[in-house]
Amino acid sequence: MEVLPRNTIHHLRCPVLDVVELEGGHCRLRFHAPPIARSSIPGQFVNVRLPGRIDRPRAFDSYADVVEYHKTHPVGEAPFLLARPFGVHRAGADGWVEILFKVVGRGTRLLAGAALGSRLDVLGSIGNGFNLTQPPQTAVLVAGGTGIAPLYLLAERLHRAGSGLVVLVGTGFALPMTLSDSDEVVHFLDKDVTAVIDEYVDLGAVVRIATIEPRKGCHTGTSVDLLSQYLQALPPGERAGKAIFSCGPWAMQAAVAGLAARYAMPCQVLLEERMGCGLGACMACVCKIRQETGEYKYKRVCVDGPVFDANDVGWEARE
Amino acid sequence: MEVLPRNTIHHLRCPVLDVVELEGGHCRLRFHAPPIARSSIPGQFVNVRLPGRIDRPRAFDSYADVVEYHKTHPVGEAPFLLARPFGVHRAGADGWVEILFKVVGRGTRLLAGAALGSRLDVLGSIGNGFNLTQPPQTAVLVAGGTGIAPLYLLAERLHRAGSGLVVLVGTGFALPMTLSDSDEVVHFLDKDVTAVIDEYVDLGAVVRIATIEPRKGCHTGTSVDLLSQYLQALPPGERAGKAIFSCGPWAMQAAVAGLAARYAMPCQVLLEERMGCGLGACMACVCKIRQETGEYKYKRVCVDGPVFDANDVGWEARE
Amino acid sequence: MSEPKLAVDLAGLEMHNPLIVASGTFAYGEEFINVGGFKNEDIGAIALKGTTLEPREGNATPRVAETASGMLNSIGLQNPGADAVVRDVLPRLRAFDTRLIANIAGGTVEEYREVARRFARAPELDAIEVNISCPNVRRGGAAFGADPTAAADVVAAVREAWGGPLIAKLTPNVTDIAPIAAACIDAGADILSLINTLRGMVIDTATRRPVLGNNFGGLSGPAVKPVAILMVHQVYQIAREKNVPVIGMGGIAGANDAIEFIIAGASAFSVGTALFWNPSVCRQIIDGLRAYLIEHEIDDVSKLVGTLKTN
Amino acid sequence: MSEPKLAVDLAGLEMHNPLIVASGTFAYGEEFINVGGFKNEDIGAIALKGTTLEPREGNATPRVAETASGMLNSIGLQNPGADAVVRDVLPRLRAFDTRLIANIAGGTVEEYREVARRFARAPELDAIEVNISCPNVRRGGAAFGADPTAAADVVAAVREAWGGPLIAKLTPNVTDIAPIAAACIDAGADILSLINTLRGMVIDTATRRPVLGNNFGGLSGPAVKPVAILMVHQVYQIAREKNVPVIGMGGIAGANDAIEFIIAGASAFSVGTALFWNPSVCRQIIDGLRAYLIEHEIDDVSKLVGTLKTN
Ligand SMILES: Cc1cc2nc3c(=O)[nH]c(=O)nc-3n(C[C@H](O)[C@H](O)[C@H](O)COP(=O)(O)OP(=O)(O)OC[C@H]3O[C@@H](n4cnc5c(N)ncnc54)[C@H](O)[C@@H]3O)c2cc1C
Ligand SMILES: Cc1cc2nc3c(=O)[nH]c(=O)nc-3n(C[C@H](O)[C@H](O)[C@H](O)COP(=O)(O)OP(=O)(O)OC[C@H]3O[C@@H](n4cnc5c(N)ncnc54)[C@H](O)[C@@H]3O)c2cc1C
Ligand SMILES: Cc1cc2nc3c(=O)[nH]c(=O)nc-3n(C[C@H](O)[C@H](O)[C@H](O)COP(=O)(O)O)c2cc1C
Ligand SMILES: Cc1cc2nc3c(=O)[nH]c(=O)nc-3n(C[C@H](O)[C@H](O)[C@H](O)COP(=O)(O)O)c2cc1C
Ligand code: FES
Ligand code: FES
Repeated sequence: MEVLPRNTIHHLRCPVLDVVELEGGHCRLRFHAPPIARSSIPGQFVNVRLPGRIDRPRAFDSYADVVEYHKTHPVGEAPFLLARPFGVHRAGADGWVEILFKVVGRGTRLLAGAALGSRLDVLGSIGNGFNLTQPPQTAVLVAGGTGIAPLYLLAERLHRAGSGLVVLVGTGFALPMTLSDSDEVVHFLDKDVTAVIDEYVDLGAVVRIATIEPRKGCHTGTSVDLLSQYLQALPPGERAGKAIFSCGPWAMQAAVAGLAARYAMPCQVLLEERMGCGLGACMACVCKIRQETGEYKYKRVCVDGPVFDANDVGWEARE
Repeated sequence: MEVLPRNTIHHLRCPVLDVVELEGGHCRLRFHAPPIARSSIPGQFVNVRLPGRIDRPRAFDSYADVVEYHKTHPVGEAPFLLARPFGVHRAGADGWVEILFKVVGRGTRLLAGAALGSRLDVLGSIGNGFNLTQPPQTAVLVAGGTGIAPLYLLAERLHRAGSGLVVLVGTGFALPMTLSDSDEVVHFLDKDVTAVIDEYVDLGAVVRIATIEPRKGCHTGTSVDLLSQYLQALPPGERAGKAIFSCGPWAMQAAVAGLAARYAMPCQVLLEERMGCGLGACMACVCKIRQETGEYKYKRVCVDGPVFDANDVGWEARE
Repeated sequence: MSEPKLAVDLAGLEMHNPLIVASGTFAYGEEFINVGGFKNEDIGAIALKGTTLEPREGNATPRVAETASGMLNSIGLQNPGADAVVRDVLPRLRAFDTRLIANIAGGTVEEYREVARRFARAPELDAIEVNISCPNVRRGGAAFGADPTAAADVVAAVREAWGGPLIAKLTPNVTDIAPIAAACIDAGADILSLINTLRGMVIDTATRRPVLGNNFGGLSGPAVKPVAILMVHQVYQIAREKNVPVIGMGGIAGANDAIEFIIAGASAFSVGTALFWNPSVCRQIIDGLRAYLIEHEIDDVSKLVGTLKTN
Repeated sequence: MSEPKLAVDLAGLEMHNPLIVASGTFAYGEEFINVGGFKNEDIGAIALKGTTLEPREGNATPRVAETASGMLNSIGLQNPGADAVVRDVLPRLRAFDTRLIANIAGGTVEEYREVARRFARAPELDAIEVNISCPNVRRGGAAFGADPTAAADVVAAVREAWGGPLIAKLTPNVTDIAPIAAACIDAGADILSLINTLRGMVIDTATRRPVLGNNFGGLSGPAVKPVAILMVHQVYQIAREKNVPVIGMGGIAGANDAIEFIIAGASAFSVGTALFWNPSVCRQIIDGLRAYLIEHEIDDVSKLVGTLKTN
């Protein structure tokens, strides 16, 4: 897989334009960051921190400013928060960037509560995005949970590049997007499985959803089930020109990678790992990746990824 | 000095009713705390914390609530802030309490930025207030800087009890109260010294102000100068029935205590010391106080004070 | 699930729940009764303020300084002396429906023994905690707890004077806490508690002086929790072999923190600094602990102790 | 006042300002050049990632965990080995207008010596920092830096191989840091740096497993600053007698923190964890330091070093 040249990582203070609470503890947050909006490619991520309302280092305009600041501000006591990584969900020509996330801990909870107009500390865009040098005829997008978020930017760009889209989504109980029912039945699934996501349908995608708990219109099971049925139903001759793009939890992606290998389909996966710096400097976010020599070595998810070829990932190295 | 019985210390979450920025980096903050408003006596203080907007332990209504909370909230990571002590400045019959403070560090800065309606964590009222069992005919209130704040509640109560008031204030450069000019010249001062504080004048007080930098209507110097001139001008026969009440920085109060002793005037001082618990439990806030035996011993400012008889304080123990 | 059992028995120290208020953060226990929201029932035991043979004045002020997620203190063991505590304080504490643990300190082995002897006369007392972080005045001021032999000497001396549950409170300011824990057990400690504070300093850059009157002090609060959790885990490896329960502390500010300590190996836990910024924290911790046990279907808190599965 | 002098000379290590980026938080220095807001000129030196003789894989993930005002890391010295660094990395770093400090690690005294020997061949190098916090594989894994003799052995071995400025980086996980500092100086260290991370652990109460793949890790960030300040103050007492400068670090997140370290005795200081949450922090620190010097009418940062007046 060709590695794209690394771009500048912008460090910006970005005003929050909009925060929308969505079903199931999800949240869509839009902020203003023209250089990031301009340069983001699908699969890249931003590293976001919510500075305390008052308690934060800020840019200084003058020495006097610095002096005044340090008099009243014991900087070491600022609320400590490592940046949180989120895939770029959407980006607009007029300079906004959106992330879509689930509230799972302290950082996401703070972000979900960000006041409109308050400023986020954003580093981005980071990492190598999906390799789109040869857009496939049909892209099969497989998402587990919030894995749906970074895949949307990808779907948009692929659609623009003329690729057809198949979108297979697995979710715990709720999706942060608009669900509808479709009358069209797709050939590789039961006829009862009809739920679609409007945003993807608007891009002309074939969409199907799997849920763990039975739910009307959804396949009861996982996104891996959907993919498995899709691939099984796919005549071998039609595999060419199709490629899989996946994002979600490790175990799910390991299974996706297994299916891709079995059917000899190209597959790119967007990985998640706990990060220190998000800049390639601390070696925290590593993952075993196969080298040209065949050896597996720890590579950094933040700047060597987060997208890797599914074939290269040492899936068994982590449970 | 008689020690008043200790009251219950309420621990309340108090909505902020009003925050007003005043001259010279001062701030007046009003919050809703009926039990504290009802029970506060002059010289007592409240211990105030600004909980993080979201990141704070809160009261739970049910187990489910607790479970949910701890899932998403690593409590140990809540922004750490010891409570900040402030004298009760004013309190209203309808349950509000006001503090008046100067922004000097992190805690006061956070408080000054508190959003209306947000809740403060308040413990109060704490400590023994001023001993008012025998209100003097004339009370001489001496304030250094924000020492003016806790003395206002005292002035109100003394006024109600029929005491005459002389208020002598020293300030760095600005006062958080309404300044006016008076035509009346008080006998113990230059005729140019005419600045008064309206709030105290409304209580019938004779008020005069000293500033370090020359300023129109103010005595150039300190509140100790004003007191010294007042006492010097006072015919010895008129000392009876007068008492001094003081609040301000240590060095200023030591000087006030010295003058009180020289002129054999009763004098109560409100002391400040860095606190851990503000509840009498940690022994952080101590100060040398003379015992009945004549020996000086460390006493806790928070619950054994913050008001002490000026004669009992070991002034030289601290510079 | 029915109510999980919260009562614990630590080598004879029976508490109705595993929450102890930490020594030095609760004085002699009387202050918090004035505080609205604080409930006696919420605590299993009170570790009383560190007490020496003679009354002590303590250090110069300021005695506390706030730090990032923590605080430094240098109280310097201000206390009225063992006799006064036994005579005046303990009888008053009978009213408390909770266990009472004396926390004793000294400058020599003999002083520790003697303080323990005085406390041994108090019928109200349930346990003695030996604070071995104190400087040994005979050996240039190094802490007793910094050296296995000195630590054992202190514990053995107290053991002679006191037949009830004996807790050795370990200092974290050591290269390796394991041999010190082992030495304390061998010298007769029934229970180990840790951590005491980490040594630290804060400088006021305006005056270029240390903020604390005593220059340096002990760091406590959430900042130290990762250090404390690891040490509890290490000490538990040694203590469990000898059936010695561990009391964990350092930075507990909520139920989740307490649960971390229990999983790491603590049979009970202490809450100190958090009381200063949240006097209702004990209730919140006990409620949260109960909820956790119910959610994880654990019917007795003791079954959670030391359940850490290392990677 | 005119511009105060920020340039410092630490035993031959001449830097245009006293800010060093801490080892392990800046990789081999190339990553931050992509980051908007980060400026090469803002830093006096880069302490490169800890390097061993052979390439090392490092520890299992997760390798970091956030804590109250700090973080734990257990990177486990992932590095491509000394030869690769000397051959591939250092030449590329010539482009940087800043001093380069190799940070070396090993499991045996011989490994340290050999790593130093390899680095001694690199013309780009300005200093070697010896990370003595590494476990001594021959002695059951206790850190070299935990014992004065072992620490001295490592420093002496490196001293044989490297004639330039030699920094011994001390661990805070010791009972008494003073004798270790003294031993390092006697063994030939020109400069002392401290603190490395404090050992700690965080447990995920949902899974009852340590969050870190390696179970425990090193605590850094604002939480540890009070501990670091005190140790710098203690080490400075010893180092200044022997004219050995000290590099202070641990929790620096702003100018005021750096100034505290300088007052405590640090001639230079390192910034690590703060880079992760604020890549512009170096510029802010240097601006704030300059402003402080001007305000206090100090014309040379060196005059601020060790100006602490204890109470
Ligand atoms: C490249 C990348 C892209 C991502 N894109 C998205 C997205 O578009 N939408 C979304 O909802 N989530 C996304 N995630 C996961 C997201 O970063 C975590 O959910 C988030 O960091 C949790 O933070 P917290 O403070 O709420 O959780 P806590 O569990 O309190 O966080 C504690 C620490 O663990 C880290 N952490 C926790 N979970 C994860 C995780 N899954 N991956 C990496 N670090 C983690 C946090 O960053 C933090 O440092 C992405 C992760 C990566 C690495
Ligand atoms: C009984 C009492 C009554 C007070 N009443 C008032 C009042 O009415 N108005 C007012 O403006 N100020 C008053 N103060 C002082 C006020 O408490 C401090 O200005 C405030 O705590 C500073 O907090 P900070 O975080 O802004 O400052 P920082 O310097 O950042 O605080 C650091 C730590 O030091 C403590 N501290 C700093 N200055 C003082 C001080 N002077 N006294 C005690 N602790 C201090 C803080 O509480 C905190 O724990 C009173 C103090 C006491 C003890
Ligand atoms: C103000 C204060 C006073 C303390 N005094 C004592 C003491 O007298 N004896 C003792 O063994 N520990 C003492 N400690 C240590 C605590 O008991 C406890 O070990 C430590 O603070 C860590 O717990 P925490 O983080 O919950 O506060 C004191 C701690 C504080 C904050
Ligand atoms: C992710 C990470 C990796 C580190 N790696 C090393 C290392 O390789 N060698 C070393 O001597 N110190 C290493 N350290 C310690 C730092 O250099 C520094 O001593 C410590 O983090 C304290 O400073 P801080 O609080 O500013 O981060 C590392 C620290 C972190 C956070
Ligand atoms: S997070 Fe630091 S290298 Fe990736
Ligand atoms: S502040 Fe704790 S005793 Fe006064």
